[in-house]
Amino acid sequence: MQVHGRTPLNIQQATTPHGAVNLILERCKGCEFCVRLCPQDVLFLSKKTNSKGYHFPDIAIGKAEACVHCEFCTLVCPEFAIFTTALEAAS
Amino acid sequence: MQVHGRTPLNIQQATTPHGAVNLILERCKGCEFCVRLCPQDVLFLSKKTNSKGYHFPDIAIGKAEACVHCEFCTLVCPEFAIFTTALEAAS
Amino acid sequence: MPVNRAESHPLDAIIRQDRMPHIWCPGCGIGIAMRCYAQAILQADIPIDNQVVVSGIGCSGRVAGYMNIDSYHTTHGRAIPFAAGMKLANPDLMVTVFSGDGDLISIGGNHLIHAARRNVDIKVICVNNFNYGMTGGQVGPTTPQGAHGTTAPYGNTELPFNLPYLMAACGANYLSRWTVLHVRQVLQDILYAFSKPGFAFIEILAPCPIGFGKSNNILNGLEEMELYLERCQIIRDGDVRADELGIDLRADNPIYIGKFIDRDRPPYQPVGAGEIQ
Amino acid sequence: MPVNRAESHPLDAIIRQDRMPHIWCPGCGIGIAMRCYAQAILQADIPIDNQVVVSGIGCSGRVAGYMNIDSYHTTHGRAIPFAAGMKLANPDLMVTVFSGDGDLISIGGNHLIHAARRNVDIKVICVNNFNYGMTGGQVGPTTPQGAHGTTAPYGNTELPFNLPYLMAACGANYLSRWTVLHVRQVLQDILYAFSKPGFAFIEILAPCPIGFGKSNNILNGLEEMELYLERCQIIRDGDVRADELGIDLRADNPIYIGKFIDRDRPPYQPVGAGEIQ
Amino acid sequence: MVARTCLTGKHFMNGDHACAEGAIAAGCLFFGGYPITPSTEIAESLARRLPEVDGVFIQMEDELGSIAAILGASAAGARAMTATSGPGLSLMMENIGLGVMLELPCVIVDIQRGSPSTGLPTMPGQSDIMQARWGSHGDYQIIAYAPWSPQEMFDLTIEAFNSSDRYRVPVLILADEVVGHMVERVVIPAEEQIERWERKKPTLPPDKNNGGFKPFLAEDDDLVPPIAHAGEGYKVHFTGLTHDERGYPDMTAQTHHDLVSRLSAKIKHNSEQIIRMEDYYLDDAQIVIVSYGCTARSARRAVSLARAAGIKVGLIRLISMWPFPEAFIRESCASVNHIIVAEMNLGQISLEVERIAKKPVEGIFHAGGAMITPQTIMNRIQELAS
Amino acid sequence: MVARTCLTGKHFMNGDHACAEGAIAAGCLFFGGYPITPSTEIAESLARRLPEVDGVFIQMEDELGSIAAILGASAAGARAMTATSGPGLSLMMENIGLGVMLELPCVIVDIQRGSPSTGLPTMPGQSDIMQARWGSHGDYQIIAYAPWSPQEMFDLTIEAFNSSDRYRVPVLILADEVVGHMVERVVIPAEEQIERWERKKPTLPPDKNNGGFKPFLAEDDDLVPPIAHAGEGYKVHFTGLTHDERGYPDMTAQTHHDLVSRLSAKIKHNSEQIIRMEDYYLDDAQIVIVSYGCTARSARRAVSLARAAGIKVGLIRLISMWPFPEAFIRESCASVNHIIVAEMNLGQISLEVERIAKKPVEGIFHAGGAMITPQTIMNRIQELAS
Amino acid sequence: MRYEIRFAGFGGQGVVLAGFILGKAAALYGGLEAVMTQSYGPEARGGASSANVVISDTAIDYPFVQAPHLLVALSQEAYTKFSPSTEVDASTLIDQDLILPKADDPVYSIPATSIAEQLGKRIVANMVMLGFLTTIYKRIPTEAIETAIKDSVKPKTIELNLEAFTKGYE
Amino acid sequence: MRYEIRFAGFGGQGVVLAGFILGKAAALYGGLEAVMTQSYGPEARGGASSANVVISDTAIDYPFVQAPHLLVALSQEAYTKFSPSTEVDASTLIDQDLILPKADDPVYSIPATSIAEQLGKRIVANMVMLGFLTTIYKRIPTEAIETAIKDSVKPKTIELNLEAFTKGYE
Ligand SMILES: Cc1ncc(C[n+]2csc(CCOP(=O)(O)OP(=O)(O)O)c2C)c(N)n1
Ligand SMILES: Cc1ncc(C[n+]2csc(CCOP(=O)(O)OP(=O)(O)O)c2C)c(N)n1
Ligand code: SF4
Ligand code: SF4
Ligand code: SF4
Ligand code: SF4
Ligand code: SF4
Ligand code: SF4
Ligand SMILES: [Mg+2]
Ligand SMILES: [Mg+2]
Repeated sequence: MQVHGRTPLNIQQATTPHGAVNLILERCKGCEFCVRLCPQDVLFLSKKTNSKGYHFPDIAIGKAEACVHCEFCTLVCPEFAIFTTALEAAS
Repeated sequence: MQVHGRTPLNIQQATTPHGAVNLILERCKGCEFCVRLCPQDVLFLSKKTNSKGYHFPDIAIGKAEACVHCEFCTLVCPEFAIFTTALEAAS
Repeated sequence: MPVNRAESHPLDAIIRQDRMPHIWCPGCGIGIAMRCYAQAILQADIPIDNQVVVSGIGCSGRVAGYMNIDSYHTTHGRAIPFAAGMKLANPDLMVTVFSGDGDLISIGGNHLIHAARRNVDIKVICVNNFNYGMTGGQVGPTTPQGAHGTTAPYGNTELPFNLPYLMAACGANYLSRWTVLHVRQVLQDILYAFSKPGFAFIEILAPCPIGFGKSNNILNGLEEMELYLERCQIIRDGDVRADELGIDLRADNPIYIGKFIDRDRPPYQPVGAGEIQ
Repeated sequence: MPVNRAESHPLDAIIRQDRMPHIWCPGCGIGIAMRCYAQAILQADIPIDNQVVVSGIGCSGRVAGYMNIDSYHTTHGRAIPFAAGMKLANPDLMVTVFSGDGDLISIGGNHLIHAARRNVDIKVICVNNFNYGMTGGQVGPTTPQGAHGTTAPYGNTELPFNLPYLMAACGANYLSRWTVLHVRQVLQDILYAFSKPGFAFIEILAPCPIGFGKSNNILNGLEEMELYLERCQIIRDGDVRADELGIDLRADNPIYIGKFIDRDRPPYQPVGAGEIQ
Repeated sequence: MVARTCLTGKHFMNGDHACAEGAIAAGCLFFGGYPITPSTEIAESLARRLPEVDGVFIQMEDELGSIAAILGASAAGARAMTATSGPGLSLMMENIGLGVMLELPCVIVDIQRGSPSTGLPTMPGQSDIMQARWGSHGDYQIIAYAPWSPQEMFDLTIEAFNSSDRYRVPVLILADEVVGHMVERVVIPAEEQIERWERKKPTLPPDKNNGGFKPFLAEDDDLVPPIAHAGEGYKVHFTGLTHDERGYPDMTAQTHHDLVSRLSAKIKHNSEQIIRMEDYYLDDAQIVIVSYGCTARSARRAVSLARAAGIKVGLIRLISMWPFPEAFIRESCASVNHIIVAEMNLGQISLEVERIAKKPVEGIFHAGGAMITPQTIMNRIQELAS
Repeated sequence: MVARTCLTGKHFMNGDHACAEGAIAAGCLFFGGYPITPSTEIAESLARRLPEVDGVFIQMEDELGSIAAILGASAAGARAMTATSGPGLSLMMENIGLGVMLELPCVIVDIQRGSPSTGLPTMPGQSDIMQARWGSHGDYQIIAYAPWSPQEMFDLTIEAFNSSDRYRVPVLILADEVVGHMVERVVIPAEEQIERWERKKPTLPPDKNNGGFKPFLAEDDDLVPPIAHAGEGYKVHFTGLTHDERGYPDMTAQTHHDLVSRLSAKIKHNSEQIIRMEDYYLDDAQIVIVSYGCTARSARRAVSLARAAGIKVGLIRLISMWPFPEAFIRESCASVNHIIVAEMNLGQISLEVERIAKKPVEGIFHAGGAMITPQTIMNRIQELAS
Repeated sequence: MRYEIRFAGFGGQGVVLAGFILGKAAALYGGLEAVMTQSYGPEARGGASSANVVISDTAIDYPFVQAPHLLVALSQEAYTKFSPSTEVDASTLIDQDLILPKADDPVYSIPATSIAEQLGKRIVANMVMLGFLTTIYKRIPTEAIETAIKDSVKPKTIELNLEAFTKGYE
Repeated sequence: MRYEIRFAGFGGQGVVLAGFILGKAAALYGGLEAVMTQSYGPEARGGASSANVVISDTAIDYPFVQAPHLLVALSQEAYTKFSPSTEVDASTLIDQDLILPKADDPVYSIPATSIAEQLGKRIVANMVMLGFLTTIYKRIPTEAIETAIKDSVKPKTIELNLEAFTKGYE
């Protein structure tokens, strides 16, 4: 994906090898699209809720480095809430 | 054609063999459809006009007995002006 | 030798003869189409009291005013939903919409496609004279590309609808096209549509010498009739692909006519008490 | 392990982020379709200032309110003629109509068929969620027969439009169907439509769990996404006859998706000074 | 399944549902509509209820189709109705004019929302009042009612059908979102207690009408001609063109003037029978409030408060909006010190009151979105009283 | 072919053609319409003329499409127009409301015919006056003019474009079939003599507007906000929903009231600049006639006849119909003995006059189809004078 | 002085053009005021069509012809229909080729159609009548009418029309 | 006496049903007047939803709740949003499983969700709250509410709902 928009402000670089998953917490409505459509099963729906009461995605156990930055989660999120950023080849 | 409408009032029986041509003079607008589409060339457009100024069809010279009562003139007259009636086998 | 002088016509019982002569111009084809309809009503096996005609606005829309049956001359483009309301409220009625191409396909296009989709049990007779006759020869959605009209003084740049294709795509149950030259076929076709439940669309090409003719060097009705005679080609369902049924009067293309679609989709029925679980 | 917390999104420049979160329900597919459109605008080779979005009324119609470009949220069913007026008045604009199935095909049906016929150079993105979401799940002209809705408590008796067929019959220049699961294809498709002069119609199937889903035992957006995953079959132009492209969600029929039509009709041009003889 | 024609009994229901039940109770057998907030529940109710009574529910492709369909159904003899809100009402305007011209009964329910344009779809307004009177081209008169409660949604829907049939004219129900959506007790009487006025029909069989039955010849004092429906054998002709008594187009200024004048006179001359209103404490009132619909609820409350505070204020609540109760307003306002009109718009009925009373009117106006509160009205009363 | 922008010179043309030439002279570059008698000649003229000046003529599928298309064209910056008659105007009502709400300039010409419904398509009427004011749902104000000659069809079409752009509001021309079809001398001035008021535009470039340019923030006394068009970089949002100054939906009663009130106030507060009228012999008049459009021609003739007969009668001819000249009517009617309103309808403007003058009004009404004659008016004058 | 003129005939005979030219001549080149009105609509398509011109030296308020001072009739039906509604002392001009006037009606007649046919085009009978009119109604100089003809008819037909007009008053 | 009650929570928690049943009980079986109103529209879909009931022994004119005497809150957001607008001396009832009240707010609390879950259906927490309400607002007999429940919920769920209601006031 080529994103021409301006670069998000506060992405804290994570340590996953290929992609880092980012979430604007309060935008999430817990639809689970990102969770269930991720080809790598990177995500799961948290038990926790945001202030609107929606469960949001989080990295599944053991999947901290599994994201391949395929961006499917980014593309199917109806809320402009989740997106991944490429990581320079780490590990 | 089977006509179920009431029988016209004042048809003077003519002497043509198969069909007699009848015209409600004042309805005719001189479109010439009956004239030009008659398969037997029975009709021609008169030089005379009705009170609205329209030329109307008349029996062409030598065609007094030529109508075969095919009713095409009846069917294509947009004015409900011309129609033919069957004649008992005369001549 | 003069033809016999008559004072009434065999069909006078079914037309409002007290309103004759009608307003249509000399050489106009609408009267012929109406004649076929009138005769079909007489010949059909349906009580005349159950026959209803609904028209929109236009020269063709004036037909409602000349038929001696229950007749409704509504607003421009709205004949179809009016007719649908009648039919659903009283299913015994045989409701025919008789109107023009502009009325049915331009302003009334939405109702036309939805009625065809629903397969509402009404019969639509559409007089297509390739223009808006009543208002003086403007182009419309049936005007062939390149033809002229009072609102297209430099020639029509738009492509017209291919009506049979459009109706087929909406799911029309019965679909045919004729011209006012094909009087016997039109008559039979209307009779057939009466006998067949569901939405029927019968397109009848007709000369409009004063509107379309005047702008396009067609001198009079007869000349347009002759054009039909030359160019029309009767086909049967499947002979020609739906997308080739459009009309282009400029080119030497044939004008296809005939019965294009004859399906048996169940007609629209509102939910009935019997169906409620 | 928590995902990173972000405060802005890569697409925030092209959406009106001050208006987020949007009003769409959890699991609604409209946001995904809008996302594809937003990204296409960023990726296309067209100055963003020339990009315009016009919507009608409905949940899908709210897209105009969320795109950070010149955006017009008009009246129910009238987005297409509004957009056509814009495009003709300023041909430099890239005008996209983004609206719902009800808006475009029910109340707006007449404008849709005429715009397709004229081949007006606008791009129509139609979110088809098989119902009127905004007003609470009523059935509409895209609701499959037998499905339920708040105005069809006993099941929908009407046949829906086969939209691709309808559009094809109108002469649409470019025609495709996807679902919101097919995000990459939708993106590419919008980009392609931008690059191609003439009328383009892109139908995007999307879950409406609160409207269509609720009446039809589709628990949430995800379940409808899974249905797409199972049933969708990508075809190419000609693989399947246009009259077989209708959608029947009840049966085990496939849902055909893909590019259905790609023609090169010249786009509508008003008569220009050059053409006057 | 037993057809439940009339849900006799007490209910707790909202105004939209009450309206639908009113239609069923009135014998409405045809609904053609298109969803629009805040009227949609009427359609939804009738989608469920009409099949139970063998009536027809059809969701049309748009409001243009809806109004045309109900006119068609009416021409075929059915009591027919549609329901909409402002934007849909605007789309119906052309064919409301057709209904007037063809003298076809039908009921059009407008649940008013914040307007103009799309405005506030889920919030109340009362700003279609003048539109109901003037929205179609040309001169005409219609009948309109403004219920103030779910109970009145039920009652006035029945009355609307009755007036529509009696006067052969489209009748509007100008409700508002508050009344449409609020839930209150609604008492539905026994079926036999529901009054039904039938359409005036031809007195002679089809073949006994010399020169054809005349569906536009008004021989009675009420100026309402009898109607024959499609399928009854009368071979009627109905046209939106200027027509003679037979129904045939007759394009002359004289016929036009006669026809259009009768269509208006038909409503004006019968206005005493048509007009419905209610008044409170008018006898000694020095201030009179005129209000209607949901706003009248606040007005009544304000009047109670003011009376409790010793202020001599009265209330006229309009139940029918059109024809306008000119005579009553003229008389009741003749000797008062102040006239207040409270309405959720920028001043519509107040124009009528001003014209009739020939006095300045104090308007309590709000463009819509929220009910005018009793406090707001009370404050104005106190200002005027002091 | 040379583009003939403005047909400077003297012509003998009918009102419809004069209107079309007025549009060309005003710089109208977009016409979207649908044929309807008696307005069709306007479309036909512009189909020929607009391509000559590189403007766009499009015949739409219906009037709903026509009004939407001209609003779109206007939003893209073009001066845009449509022309219709009563039935078409009824169909445009919803989107006229949109135009009001989006504050999009456009000109809508209504050549009035005998109404309601299909009525008398080829014969005159003046009965869409109230519809122009109230035909769309909700409260709003528009501007409308009523030309009385082909020359005024030309002049007022230009003025209509100017007012529309200046006040960001749809403007109607309420002509009638007589004026539309009668042929008279029309003088078209030189192009540079044609006044053109431009739309108020943003003062700052797109990126200099903090928080985004606000196309609905009226900072000037005239209450008219500046407009930015599509393609100018301002990323505007226009919605028919209740919106804030940025244009964003804001569904609160307060925002709604503020917005709708400003939209009305914008016209009312500028009414002195907008209103056009003409008066004859008012100074010593004991009888005042109010009239407009073609009827005012008969009224002027009647006044001449009456003056010749020594009767002190004056004439107010309304040139703009809306906003209504309340102050002027109030003053001019204050001390007269009789007020006559002559109009080709059953009494529309007479209601306004009655309301404002707070006096009974003598109506000379006719439902349409033929002009009210000078004799008819003269007769009434004589009755009143004696 | 207000002067009312009615041209009447069938559709296609050019009565509207004749009225238009006369009005234009008066209003643009004759220093007079003039209004032309005509009959419209489908009901007006068949049968009699008419063009009505009011000419005056002061502003014309009421634009319609009520009782013409001059009736120019080009068809029998038009003559029959309109001659009763003329002003007392009105003049009636007829094409004697097409109309048989009432016995007691003192009409001015001219064989307009024959003249036009001699010129090669039956359709210019209207211009012949217009020329004939100038011999009775003298308020508008023939030059004014000629100028109006020149800028109202198709360039190719100017000469023919002018010729017909001239034949009418010669 | 006019008494105003607001039920507030998320969509899906059944606050409208609770308000409806209470109003119905009052208006049909409690010999009182009652009006219920609710929030509508897409903007109301997410976030807090509310049902508002006005109960009175005389006719109710103004139908809306302005400052409730009783607030029944089923979510934190609803509590936060609506508790400031209550009447002075208003009572607030909360589901203590879902809401953490402000420190100084003397609320009545009940673990409605837990109770409902024990009954097997989380969704009937609304009925628990309704039962709980009757311990504070005593104007409507519990029998009236029970009758209202019976003819308002799906036949299959009557028992469950009644049980939850009973648990609420026990
Ligand atoms: C709402 C509305 N718009 C426009 C018109 C004007 N109008 C009358 S008939 C007509 C066109 C008719 O064309 P068509 O249906 O093809 O009939 P035809 O006259 O060609 O037979 C139009 C545009 C109208 N009466 N009502
Ligand atoms: C003239 C008019 N009629 C009806 C409505 C009510 N209305 C608003 S949105 C809508 C349907 C929207 O359906 P769709 O276009 O499919 O959009 P969705 O909400 O499903 O995305 C309707 C009927 C309206 N706003 N205006
Ligand atoms: S980018 Fe791909 S792999 Fe990574 S979380 Fe998203 S969907 Fe899963
Ligand atoms: S797709 Fe977006 S809204 Fe849905 S759960 Fe994931 S982050 Fe949340
Ligand atoms: S019936 Fe046939 S043969 Fe006889 S005149 Fe008519 S068309 Fe000719
Ligand atoms: S077809 Fe009819 S109208 Fe035409 S010329 Fe023959 S008789 Fe006359
Ligand atoms: S204008 Fe055309 S369609 Fe109308 S009557 Fe004349 S010829 Fe027929
Ligand atoms: S109602 Fe349906 S379409 Fe609308 S936002 Fe909710 S899920 Fe989406
Ligand atoms: Mg046509
Ligand atoms: Mg939808």
